[in-house]
Amino acid sequence: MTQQIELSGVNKYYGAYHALRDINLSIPKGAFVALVGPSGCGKSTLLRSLAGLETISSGDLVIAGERMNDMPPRKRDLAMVFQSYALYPHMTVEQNLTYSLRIKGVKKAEAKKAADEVAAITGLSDLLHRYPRELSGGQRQRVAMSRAIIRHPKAFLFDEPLSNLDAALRVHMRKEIRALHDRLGATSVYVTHDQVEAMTMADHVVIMRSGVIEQQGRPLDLYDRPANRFVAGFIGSPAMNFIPGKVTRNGREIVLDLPGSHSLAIDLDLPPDHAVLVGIRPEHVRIATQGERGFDVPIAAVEFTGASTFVTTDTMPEIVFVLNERSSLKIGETIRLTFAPENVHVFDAKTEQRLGLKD
Amino acid sequence: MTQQIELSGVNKYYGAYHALRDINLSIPKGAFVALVGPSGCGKSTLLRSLAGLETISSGDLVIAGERMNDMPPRKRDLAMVFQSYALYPHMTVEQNLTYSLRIKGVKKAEAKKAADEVAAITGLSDLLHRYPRELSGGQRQRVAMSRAIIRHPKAFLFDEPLSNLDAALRVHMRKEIRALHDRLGATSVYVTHDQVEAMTMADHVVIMRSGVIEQQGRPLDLYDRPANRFVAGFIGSPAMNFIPGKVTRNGREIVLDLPGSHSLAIDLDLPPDHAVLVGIRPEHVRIATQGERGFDVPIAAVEFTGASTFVTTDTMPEIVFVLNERSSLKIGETIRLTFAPENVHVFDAKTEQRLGLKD
Amino acid sequence: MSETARNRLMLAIALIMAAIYLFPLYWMYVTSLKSGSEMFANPPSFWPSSAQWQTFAFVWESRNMSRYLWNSTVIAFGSVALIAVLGTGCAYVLARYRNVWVDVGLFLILMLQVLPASLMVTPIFVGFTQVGLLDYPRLAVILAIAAKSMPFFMVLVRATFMAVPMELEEAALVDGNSRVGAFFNIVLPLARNGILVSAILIFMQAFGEFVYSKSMIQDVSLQPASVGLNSFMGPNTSEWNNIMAYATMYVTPILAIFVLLQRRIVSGLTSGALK
Amino acid sequence: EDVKLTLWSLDRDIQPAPNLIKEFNAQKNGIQIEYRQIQFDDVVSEAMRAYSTGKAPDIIAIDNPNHAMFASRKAFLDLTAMIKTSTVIKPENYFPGPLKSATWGEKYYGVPKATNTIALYYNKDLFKAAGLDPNKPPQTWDELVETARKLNDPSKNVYGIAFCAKANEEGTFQFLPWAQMGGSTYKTINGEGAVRALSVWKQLMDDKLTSPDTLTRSQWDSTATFNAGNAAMVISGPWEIDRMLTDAKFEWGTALLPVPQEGAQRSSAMGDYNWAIFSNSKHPEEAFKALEFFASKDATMYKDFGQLPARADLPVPPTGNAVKDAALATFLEQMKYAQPRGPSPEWPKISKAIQDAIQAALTGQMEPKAALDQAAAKIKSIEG
Amino acid sequence: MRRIFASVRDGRGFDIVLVGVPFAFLFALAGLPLIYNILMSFQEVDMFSLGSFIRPFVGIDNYVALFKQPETWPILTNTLIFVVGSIGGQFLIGFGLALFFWTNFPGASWLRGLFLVSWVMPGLVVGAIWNWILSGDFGVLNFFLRESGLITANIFWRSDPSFSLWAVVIANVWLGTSFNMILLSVGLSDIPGDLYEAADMDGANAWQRFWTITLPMMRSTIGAIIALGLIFTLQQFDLFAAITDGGPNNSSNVAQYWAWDLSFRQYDFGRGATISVIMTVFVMFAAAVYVRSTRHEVRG
Ligand SMILES: Nc1ncnc2c1ncn2[C@@H]1O[C@H](COP(=O)(O)OP(=O)(O)OP(=O)(O)O)[C@@H](O)[C@H]1O
Ligand SMILES: Nc1ncnc2c1ncn2[C@@H]1O[C@H](COP(=O)(O)OP(=O)(O)OP(=O)(O)O)[C@@H](O)[C@H]1O
Ligand SMILES: [Mg+2]
Ligand SMILES: [Mg+2]
Repeated sequence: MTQQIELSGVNKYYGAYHALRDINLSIPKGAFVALVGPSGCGKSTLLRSLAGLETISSGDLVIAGERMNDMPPRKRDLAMVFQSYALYPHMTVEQNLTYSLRIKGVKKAEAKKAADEVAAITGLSDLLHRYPRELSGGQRQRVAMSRAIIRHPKAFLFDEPLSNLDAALRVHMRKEIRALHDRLGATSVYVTHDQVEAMTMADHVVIMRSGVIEQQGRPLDLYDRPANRFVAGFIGSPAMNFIPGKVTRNGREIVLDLPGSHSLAIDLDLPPDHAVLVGIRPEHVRIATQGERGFDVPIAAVEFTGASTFVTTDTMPEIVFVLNERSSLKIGETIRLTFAPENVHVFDAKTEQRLGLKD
Repeated sequence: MTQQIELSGVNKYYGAYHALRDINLSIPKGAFVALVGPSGCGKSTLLRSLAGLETISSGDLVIAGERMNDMPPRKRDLAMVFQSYALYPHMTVEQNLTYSLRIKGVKKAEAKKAADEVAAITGLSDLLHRYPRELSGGQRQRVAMSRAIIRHPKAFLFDEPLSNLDAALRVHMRKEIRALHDRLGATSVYVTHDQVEAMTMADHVVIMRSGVIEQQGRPLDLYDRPANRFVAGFIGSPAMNFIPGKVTRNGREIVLDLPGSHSLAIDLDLPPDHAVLVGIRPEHVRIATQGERGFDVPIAAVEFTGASTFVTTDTMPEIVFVLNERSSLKIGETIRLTFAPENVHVFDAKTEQRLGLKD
Repeated sequence: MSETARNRLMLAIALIMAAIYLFPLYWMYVTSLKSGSEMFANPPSFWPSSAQWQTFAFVWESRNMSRYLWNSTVIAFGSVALIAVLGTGCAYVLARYRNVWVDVGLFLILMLQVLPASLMVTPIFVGFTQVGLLDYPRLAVILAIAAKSMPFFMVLVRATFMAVPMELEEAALVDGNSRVGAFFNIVLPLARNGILVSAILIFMQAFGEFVYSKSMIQDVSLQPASVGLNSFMGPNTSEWNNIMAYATMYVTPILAIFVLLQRRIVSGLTSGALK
Repeated sequence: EDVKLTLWSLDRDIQPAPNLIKEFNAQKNGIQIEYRQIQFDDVVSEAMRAYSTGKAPDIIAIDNPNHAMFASRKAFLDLTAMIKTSTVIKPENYFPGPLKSATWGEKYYGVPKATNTIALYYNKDLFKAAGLDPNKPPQTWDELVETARKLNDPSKNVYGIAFCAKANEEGTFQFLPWAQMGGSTYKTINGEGAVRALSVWKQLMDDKLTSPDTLTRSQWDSTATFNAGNAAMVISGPWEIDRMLTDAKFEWGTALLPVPQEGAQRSSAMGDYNWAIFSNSKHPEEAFKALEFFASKDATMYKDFGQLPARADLPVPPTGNAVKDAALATFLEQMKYAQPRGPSPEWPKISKAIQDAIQAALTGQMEPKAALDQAAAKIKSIEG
Repeated sequence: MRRIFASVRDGRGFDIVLVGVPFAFLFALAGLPLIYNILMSFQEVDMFSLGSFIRPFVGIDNYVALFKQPETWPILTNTLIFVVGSIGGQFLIGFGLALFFWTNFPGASWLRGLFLVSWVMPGLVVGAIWNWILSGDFGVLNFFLRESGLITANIFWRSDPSFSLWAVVIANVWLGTSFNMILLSVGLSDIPGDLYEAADMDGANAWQRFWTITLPMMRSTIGAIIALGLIFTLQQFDLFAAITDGGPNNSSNVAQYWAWDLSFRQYDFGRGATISVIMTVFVMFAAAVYVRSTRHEVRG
């Protein structure tokens, strides 16, 4: 597969602020890449650099085999959904949607048809003649979204395009976007804070922190083998629990720093007394069955989301786990928790890098 | 408990558009109310009406026992997070935060201290001297959030305050907001599209559609006994599955309109041949065990979110269910699904209202 | 206080203020209708004893006003066109960037405006003579007015461009527009209020321009109305009623057009239209 | 192909220049004149600008005190030789004052176009009302002040007298005759007579016998207050006669300017324009022909345009209007004493010094003597 | 060639063309005359040398002579008073009116438009009308003041040295108010409404909103208006000519009128130019202040 977008050694400064640090990323043609990371990590900046709205301070940006560092945005043939929408306030929804088509010289009737189609997908059909200031937040976001998908560009850049939509609409839009992406064979870069979105839509997930790419790979790979504590904690909701521990003298077990002195057998080659962090995802923690080994913890909070229940323990560090039924646990009650050693992730306490077999 | 906010018969028109229709709502002092509903249903409008930013067209708005219809916003002592942030572009983050304090005449040093505290909570400490235009989307949202929580108002109005934040930060902010709410004993109205947010933070959830309140009540009540199909489908993610069915001749069973001709025993008093919609939540659908009754369906899609797997069937209507483990189901494979009759919600096919025992 | 009561009160206050402010205009109108030295009556008469409507027809005919007004219009449109074409783009660039060159540019622009027309006219006259521009006197005046008023236009229009979010232009670029296209389709329409108001102000200024026209246009048939007005306004004039009639016919149409236009400009499409 | 001449003047359509040009062009004698009207304030600056860029007209009408400035720099053509051979323009036919203004260094650089001067107008009705003899206007400065005091009636908004002390050429124009009657000239502007003249003005101001606006009002506007009955007397020129005839709703008369004391020498201002030909004119002969034509029309100038020709040899024919004729007679008499301002190429600056002195004294910021001393010093340094 | 064209369409070239052409134009038609004037202030100039650049060079003689004149300092002081008084009056009244009309009661936009008369009326006519209004004996202003009992004796606005400058200031304020008002109205309408909403929620009353939102958000407009107002005020000429002629005794004389008087009444072009150079210093100061103020502007 050819590489559609290729970034090598890209840096970007805002004045003195180093917003992108040595970014290397290659996105194959037709891929759907999700870009995730904490707020302010540089996702929008990266997207804007791809679009040509920010000039990158150093490094190379190659799109479809051509170096694009200085190419004006319109020649890059990308469609972008802006995080802040950037709707044209002096145009109606319909005009906003068809703007790019009109520039290209598409006929009026044809543009109108395209607008109607897209509006049907995004549920804006009744609003085509409104001005942006007469729309609700979610409606504006849908206009921004529609404006991008009405085009058939080389690549789509989405900057949190669904953040203001309700769950049902979001599920619907997710499907539509992915379908469109597949139909056009376009390349998409998709910034999102929604774990489910990232995991279900993307072929490839890129995790950033403070302008650096921390890890990238297929969604489940990141989920199952996070390269470091940050990635492990960032992917998955509720987040992974981290428990400090220490390798035993014999180097074959980890003693967890938790009441009840739980220990885990490990399969790693670690020196004795090495300090580690043990990560365990909430869904892998369960209440021990009668007589099973485990550690006894008091309960600090029980939250019902409807389908599942999040339970938080009153320990240091606190442990969160998920129950798939309505539970009758009470705050203050002490329960015994356990988890399977094969579900555990081990990180170096100092470097916070994953410890494990080479892969 | 005294009613802090009371709306009776409130209507709001934007020109000819009827944005709020006969809203009756009373919010007790100290309550945390989540306002949910599809995009464009009038949530922001309701919030803005409470704030006094929109004059309501008819009806009464009473806050703390006083009729407030014509009271200017600043006399209502409410803090609001705007969906569009509405940050002051000519002020630094710190000035944005301390604006309301300075207006009140709080001393400089004190205001600065307050800003530092809030910034620490929202993770803006390093950004206090930036201008809004130099912030990322999420950072701006956090400033908007901080600007509200720095005050100690009678009530908070939050308009999707966390939509642009990553999961970890969102969980953190959720806790902080709720803690603040409890500490101040304030009343909060919170618009959100995040199901988990609504379910876990709120004491009371209000569901709107097209300017009408469809149902309100405690979160789990809404989840467990949705008043109509709309509410049932709106609350819960993935959404509830709806299967058309018909009451049998004898009036004691419902035949589902699904291959495999599944039927459910019912406990309702319905005339024979009555058309119904049967709702079943994804987490209540499971793969039948060997030999169990059920209906056989082909699989259309399997999506892994990490912790769970969403499976969609290739039927009309399609059925979504959730597996709590990594599944090896393949697209096209046929499986047998089943669910317990006690988890089923029954709605009238025509009125879409819940059918059931009076409660 | 109810909404309507408040509106009525505001309107009343506005009318009083307008009455005070418009007094000179009113005075122009009544004087044009007065006769002889009623002007100097003491105490002043606020209403003409017998309105002399024929003054208007007389002045229109005898002063050949249609020709003068035509010349004024040509000069005003020419100047506005030139200024708008050159000034808008420049103002846009000066609003778009924030660096030391912009500072220098703004500084120079203001500095170039320092001299009053009465002092500028000599060097410009000398220069135009040398390049032969005085053979096209109206063009010469248009150029001179443009040089004089362009800085004014640029500074004002720049301020309106400052209110247009950069992001909208970016959106247009991503939508496949060139810089040129984005400028015309997005930035310009959004800054339209300020540009139009500034252009109208320029138009009015050019319509009344006097110093350059007087010196550079020697052929009466090409002179604008301001020079025509001046030509019967020497130090020893007693035809104040005629002069005011002239001025009335000169001013009223533009004022009317402006009132209509600005209504649409300043109150239309605004109130948080951006963002 | 006709010779084309250009001519600039401030005359409006009812004044001589454009009409004479029309007549001249109608002769079709191979010369066509193109006319451009220029405003009073702009004549000199336009002329200079045009001259220095080689765009000067052939003929110009120039205000007499500015004539020397151009003549002294040879911007105007020396007409002495042409006048000598001319049958139409003869120096001896002109009043000496106007002729002098067109002369520089014993040579003629122009021809007087018209002339005027100032005298006293007074309101006979008000005289009667105040118990004064309407046929005995004041003769001396003291009488003038006394009469003004008697006529002054603030309760009826009537000032004793109106004149012009504005800080421009008009102020000088009105003041200089007073100074000259007192025995001073512009070169000795701080002479005793001039100081006394200024003291009289100051007294009129201080005693509110004249409107304070005298300081900023033009002669024309001052006279308007006389016409409206708000001033009992006014000092102004013959250009006012026609307006007064229509505007003044009372009986009025004219008198020679009062003198410092009985028997003192008379003097008067001398206004109006001279014709001149620019030295870089390509058609000096033809231009002079035009001037000859204009001079030939001097005889009917008053009748046609209400301006006085600067000619001693041409009687101004009676108009048939007794009031007008009486006024005219006064001005013709006054004309005999008219003296030009200057001539000096630096006249504008000299004039400015005099205006400054007048204003400083009348606003009370300097004593008349000190103000005039300062002006004299300035004039000395200007004349070098 | 193609590259240049592409750059003009899409890149820096676009900016450079947009700025370059007007600046070249301005340099030729406004810059050169300015230089001509500056040059003239160091030369001896008379009517014969107006047309050439090469003239006897006299160094700073013109400046020395100018500052020896007793009226120089008073006139410069007058200029300052005139500028500050006029701009202060125009701006405050203009802003007041703009805010007033901004409340948008029915009829507001019509009336606001009418206020532009002062901009449309020819300077000559405006001067003449103010001349009458301000005249001492039969002026309308005195008439009104007398009728309303504010004064007992007429004020000789034009001829009393202690009022004459203010007479012109009054007329000039009238003249400039509409310009201020209309442009401030445009500026006001560009402020996003949600900022006021946010401030309102934050408890700011109308007065506080004005100081904390309106004023700072209008910075670029206000900066532009004041800078231009200063320049207009420094060029105001018709009113002086029509109302006081700079008198009496220079009490209402200001630099620009004086420069004109020296150049075109006394034909001392060198000294006239010298004054205009001194005025340039005024403007330079103002321009520097303006440019500095643009640093705090907010881009939408
Ligand atoms: N100025 C206006 N003119 C006309 N219609 C408007 C105006 N403002 C809002 N609306 C309409 O009113 C309805 C309610 O808007 P509101 O902003 O309250 O929605 P919302 O529930 O907050 O939606 P979202 O979740 O998308 O923010 C929407 O359909 C919107 O299009
Ligand atoms: N103009 C600017 N000047 C200085 N810093 C800036 C500027 N623009 C952005 N930044 C900083 O650069 C960093 C990256 O910003 P960016 O918008 O790319 O974040 P993001 O990953 O999109 O975050 P979010 O999820 O909150 O939108 C942020 O820390 C932001 O504060
Ligand atoms: Mg972002
Ligand atoms: Mg909303």
